[in-house]
Amino acid sequence: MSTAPSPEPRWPGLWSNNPALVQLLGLCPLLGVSSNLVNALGLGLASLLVLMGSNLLISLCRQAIPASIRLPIFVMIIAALTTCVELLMQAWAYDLYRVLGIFLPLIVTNCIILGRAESFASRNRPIASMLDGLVMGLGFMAVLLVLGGLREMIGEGTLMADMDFLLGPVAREWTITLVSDYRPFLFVVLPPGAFVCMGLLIAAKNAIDAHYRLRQSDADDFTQPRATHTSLEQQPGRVPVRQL
Amino acid sequence: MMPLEHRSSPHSTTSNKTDRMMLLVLIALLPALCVRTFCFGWGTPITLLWCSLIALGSEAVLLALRRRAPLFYLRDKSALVTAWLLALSLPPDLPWWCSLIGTSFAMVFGKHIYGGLGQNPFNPAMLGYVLLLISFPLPMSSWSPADGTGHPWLTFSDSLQLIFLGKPIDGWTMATPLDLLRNNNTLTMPELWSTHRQLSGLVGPGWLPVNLACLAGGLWLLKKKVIQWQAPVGMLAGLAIMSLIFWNGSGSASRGSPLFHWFSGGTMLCAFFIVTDPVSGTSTRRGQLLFGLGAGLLTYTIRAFGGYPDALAFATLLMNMSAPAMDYWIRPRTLGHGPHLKERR
Amino acid sequence: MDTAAITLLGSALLTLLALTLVCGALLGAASERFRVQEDPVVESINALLPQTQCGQCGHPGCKPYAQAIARGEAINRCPPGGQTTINALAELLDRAPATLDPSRAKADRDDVPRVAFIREEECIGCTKCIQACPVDAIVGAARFTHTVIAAECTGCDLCVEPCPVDCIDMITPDGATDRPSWPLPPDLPHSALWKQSLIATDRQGETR
Amino acid sequence: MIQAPPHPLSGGIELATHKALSTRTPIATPPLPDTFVIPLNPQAGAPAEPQVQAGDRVLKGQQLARPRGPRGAPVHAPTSGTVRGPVVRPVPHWSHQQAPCLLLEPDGLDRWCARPAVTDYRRLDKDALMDVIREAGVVGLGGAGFPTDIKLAATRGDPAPLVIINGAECEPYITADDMLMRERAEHLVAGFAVLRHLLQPEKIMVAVEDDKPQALAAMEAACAGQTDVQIFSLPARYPSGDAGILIRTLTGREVPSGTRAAELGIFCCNTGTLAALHQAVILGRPLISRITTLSGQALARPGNVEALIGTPVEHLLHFAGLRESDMHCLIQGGPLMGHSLHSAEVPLLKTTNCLIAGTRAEFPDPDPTQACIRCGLCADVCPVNLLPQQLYWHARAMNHSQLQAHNLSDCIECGACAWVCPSTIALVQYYRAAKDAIQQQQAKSAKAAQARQRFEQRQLRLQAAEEEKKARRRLAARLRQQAQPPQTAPQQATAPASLPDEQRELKIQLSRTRVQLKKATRTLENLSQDSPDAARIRQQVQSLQQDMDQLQARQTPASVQPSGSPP
Repeated sequence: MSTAPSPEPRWPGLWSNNPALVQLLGLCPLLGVSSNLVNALGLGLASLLVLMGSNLLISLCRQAIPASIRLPIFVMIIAALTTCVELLMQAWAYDLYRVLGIFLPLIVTNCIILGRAESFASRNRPIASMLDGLVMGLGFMAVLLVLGGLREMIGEGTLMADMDFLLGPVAREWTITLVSDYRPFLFVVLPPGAFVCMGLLIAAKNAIDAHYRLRQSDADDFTQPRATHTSLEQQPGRVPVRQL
Repeated sequence: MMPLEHRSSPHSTTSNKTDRMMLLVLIALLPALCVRTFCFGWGTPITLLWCSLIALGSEAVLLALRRRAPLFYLRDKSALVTAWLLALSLPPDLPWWCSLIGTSFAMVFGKHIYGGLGQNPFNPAMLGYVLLLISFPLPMSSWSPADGTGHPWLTFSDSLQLIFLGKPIDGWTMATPLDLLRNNNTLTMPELWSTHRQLSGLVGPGWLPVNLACLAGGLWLLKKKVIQWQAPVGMLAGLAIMSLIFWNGSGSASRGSPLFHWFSGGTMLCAFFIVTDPVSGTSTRRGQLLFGLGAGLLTYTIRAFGGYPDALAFATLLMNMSAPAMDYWIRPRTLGHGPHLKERR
Repeated sequence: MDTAAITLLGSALLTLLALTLVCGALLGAASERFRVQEDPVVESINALLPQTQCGQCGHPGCKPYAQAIARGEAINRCPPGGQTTINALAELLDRAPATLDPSRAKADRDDVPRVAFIREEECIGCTKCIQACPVDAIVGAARFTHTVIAAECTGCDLCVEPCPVDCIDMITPDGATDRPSWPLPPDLPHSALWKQSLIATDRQGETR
Repeated sequence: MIQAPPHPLSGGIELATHKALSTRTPIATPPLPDTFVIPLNPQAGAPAEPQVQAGDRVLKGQQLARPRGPRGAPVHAPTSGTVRGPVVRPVPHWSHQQAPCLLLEPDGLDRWCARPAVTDYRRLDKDALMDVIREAGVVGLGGAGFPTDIKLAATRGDPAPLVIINGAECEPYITADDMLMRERAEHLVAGFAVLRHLLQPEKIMVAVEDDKPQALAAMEAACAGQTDVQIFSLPARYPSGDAGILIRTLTGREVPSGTRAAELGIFCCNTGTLAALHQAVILGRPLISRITTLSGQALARPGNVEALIGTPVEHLLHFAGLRESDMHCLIQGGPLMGHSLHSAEVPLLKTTNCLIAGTRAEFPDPDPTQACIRCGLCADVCPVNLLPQQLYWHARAMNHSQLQAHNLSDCIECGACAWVCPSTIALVQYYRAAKDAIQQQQAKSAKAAQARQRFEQRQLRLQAAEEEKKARRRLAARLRQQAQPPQTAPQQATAPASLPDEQRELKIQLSRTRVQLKKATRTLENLSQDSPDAARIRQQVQSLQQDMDQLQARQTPASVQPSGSPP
């Protein structure tokens, strides 16, 4: 973890150090609510908001936080923000609020948010921290959306169903039915399917990386040492190679 | 003339090879296949052929993707064994796409994702079965009635149409005996037996012969030393113990006698062909006894108190999960080790 | 607010205060009593290092390097340990395993164990090598011929440079290569068989 | 008198024995070869020290080499002739090793050296008897070649030891012990008497497998009337002949892991070893020959021979009618535990009980390895109750701690697991590789621990010296302060009274100059030609060169003097 404050935000958050695909953080909400696109979008937005807000706030008062009790303070800040987002959602998207249920308050315990607060926001300037929150949140949301879309398509045969929960009555007509008369594939809708889909996404990411690296180096070195996700922060641009 | 690479002793080996053992398993499944065809119609052989085709095809593709020589590894016939076991567990006239999904899932996620034969922690066939069971409960519980229940016998073309065209035939499904018993809360056993045509004799037409055929095949495998007695005995014992404990005579709360549980559903198939799967089971003989016992206990528990009437697949998968721990904890005492030897010195 | 309420509040506050004091005192005592004198991780790291005490890592001995690693220094600076040691350290410390730092590696070293050998007819008895030896493996006194206790020598070659008359050689001791060891058998023949049937990239040793 | 063993054998396999191949003819004696090859280190360890020089004429039975370590045995001349060597020759070892060997060219006379007169050993002091056995070079002929006198000495302390004579030759093809018992049972029984004298055993147990009825009958007949001898007829099941397993089958006792049978008071030896013991004590003959089975389909006349140690294997095979074009592999020992020889030029060792010249049909190349399906057949046959498949997975991963937790070191490498493996996995090789790796690792960590201790103690010592120095300095400073006015320290003569040898000084100077020159030259080589330093260093080199020439010129006449040689 770099101690020196870096001025630019961490763009690797989108791909090479993606919080969900590489760091494998925040798996509980990720697997729990990604059964369709609208849930994913709702939770992704909520997490994004909390992440940006908490990074900004923590960065603002980073000088004032004593090191020994920083974690309780971070959690307090995150909890406050989460409550705000929850109340907002209750006011503007009540249907979605009910569907997401416990996963909204559980944003407090999402490791991505605490992790970014600890490793980035508490050591960097406010703007940079907010941008970091934005990128990390977008990275997380992207994975949520892909997973949600995938599971909705395979599981239900539709896409963007119930979008009106979040976006209002305008979106009621947006539902795309891919296959009419589709038999729901329950396995994918249920949590085990989420694990399998998530595994496939990680595998796909690693395959793409391996492909590009092979092209780049144009050499035969597959001997690159295996990295664990905890060590990735030290080596930007390095991703675990786990050969299938 | 002289060997130049360093090859260790022994310099000769047995002729009992992996592919031969797989072939014997396939042969032992033949009686069950014949009896099932005779009792439940042409659906079984059609599904079996269809599953075999998919299994071999997907195994070849996966081997190629994993840069393995397909022709060499296909020779071990393990893909066929998986396909046959799955086909003999599925309802006979299951729609083609169900078998397709189940078999390919078994090959991809049951076997090759872990590194192929020998590396899979779960029984691939049971993994495919469970996937289908929780994804498509309706087709998976639509059993064609057995011969002897008074239903019209499905011809070959009927079965083909059912499987590949999804053309429904009036009243062709019937609850299985296990279903009936699971959902029965009001009728006493004699009443239940007299009101349902699926129930006659011990378990009802169809099920007893199929289980007997599996038993025969299993005993033959035992004699050929392809499988060992521990796992089947453990499983049947576990099932018997549980059903004896909870056997309520012929009252309405009864969940069936030990014999009923032994000879209904896929019990014998599971006891002799599935819990004896060496790859996903334990490798010590004592461990296998425990493995079978656990599978039997779980089967009864889920059958009697769970949501699924035939619980063999779930029981097997749960035991598969505990197999590595059993392998770790159950070890024979090596010659020259043990507390009693230390005392003597 | 009546007096009862104030009494209640007061007693609650007092109780809490007392509890806080007791707990604080306990914690303070415990942190004094059970203070760990030496960082235990240093011992674990030191146990993984090869103990040649050669100083090629830039530290005077293995333990100092172990302490440096515990402080965050790179783990790939030990040439005698090689990749095995780096991997073991990476596993212990949960760091990314790296390849050996090339600036530390000596180009002419291979894996054969070596020991120092003093050509005794040329030794002038200057004791420089004795001072350099990190494990006291050289015996001798001023103006007397020195010799190396081969069993104690770690092969660090720290004695070679200080010798004013260049009478120390690093030799391979007798018996070091005496006992051949069995190699693991070749793995499943998938790669070879695949190459016969199709041309493709060969990714070997996947199951290792 | 013949009994069944009281305890069953756990595990094991039943094999096609192929023993009839080599039991049709009596034990033959091959002619002398052109040259004997006598390895100086027949077992692993330091080579034995030759007692003869190249060109020496030796007599049959004369000692050629003495062991250097305690675990060696002396080497004797198999016949009379002329010694050559030592030369490096291929020896029978799995790694195609070459080792120093003495060569012996026989003179054809086969003349014995002076042998100690055959005395009544019962009157001999027991320690002297042990010396006789050691000097005769008797080692275990069954496998490892462990010196028999050490084994005997370890058992002699026991008040009531048990003697087990191992006649269970459980590997296929081998019939050397079988033929020995059939033809020379009385030698063995005479050997019992020696053992009785040395050990006073409670009982002597003889174990022979039930597929050797003639050997059993011969032994029974020879032992008639000896009440302390029990003959057991073992079921023919591999590996019933392993010492540890045999002890368990006969007595029900187990040799604790990591110890030897001697610690239980059991002296277990092979029939061949007993015959050698008998020869050494009663006939005064050192161990220079043994009975070896020559078998395999590539031989026209398979059978047993009494071969002299050091005979080239080639010579024996030709004696047995080798069809060279048919030979696909050559195995020393049995097909389950032996190892293949890469060359037929290697000599016969004391431990070579069998040579198999196999055809391709007999020993086909193994099928390609398939994946382990964890069938557990290997665990069923393992005679020492290991879990071979678990060991296999851990050996693949080289997980040393798990391998040790699964008792890898107790594996007797019998090969039963690899024989039954349906996937043709070379299990034994995995175990051997893992054992070797563990051994190396242990040696390495022992050395590291030693180095660490020495390093730390040195650090402590240096630290203590530093403290002492500081303390002395402080003391001196205080003394200086006290003493007013400060004295000037007397100029102490530090030079020792010893007269520095001029010769020695010169030599040191010369060495220093030489090294400086070498270093300067090296620097010069590394510098590029046009570097500004190059010229300077080149000058330096030249001046050093001159210095050195001068010194050498001064030294040369000095060193001519005979008295001036340095110590």
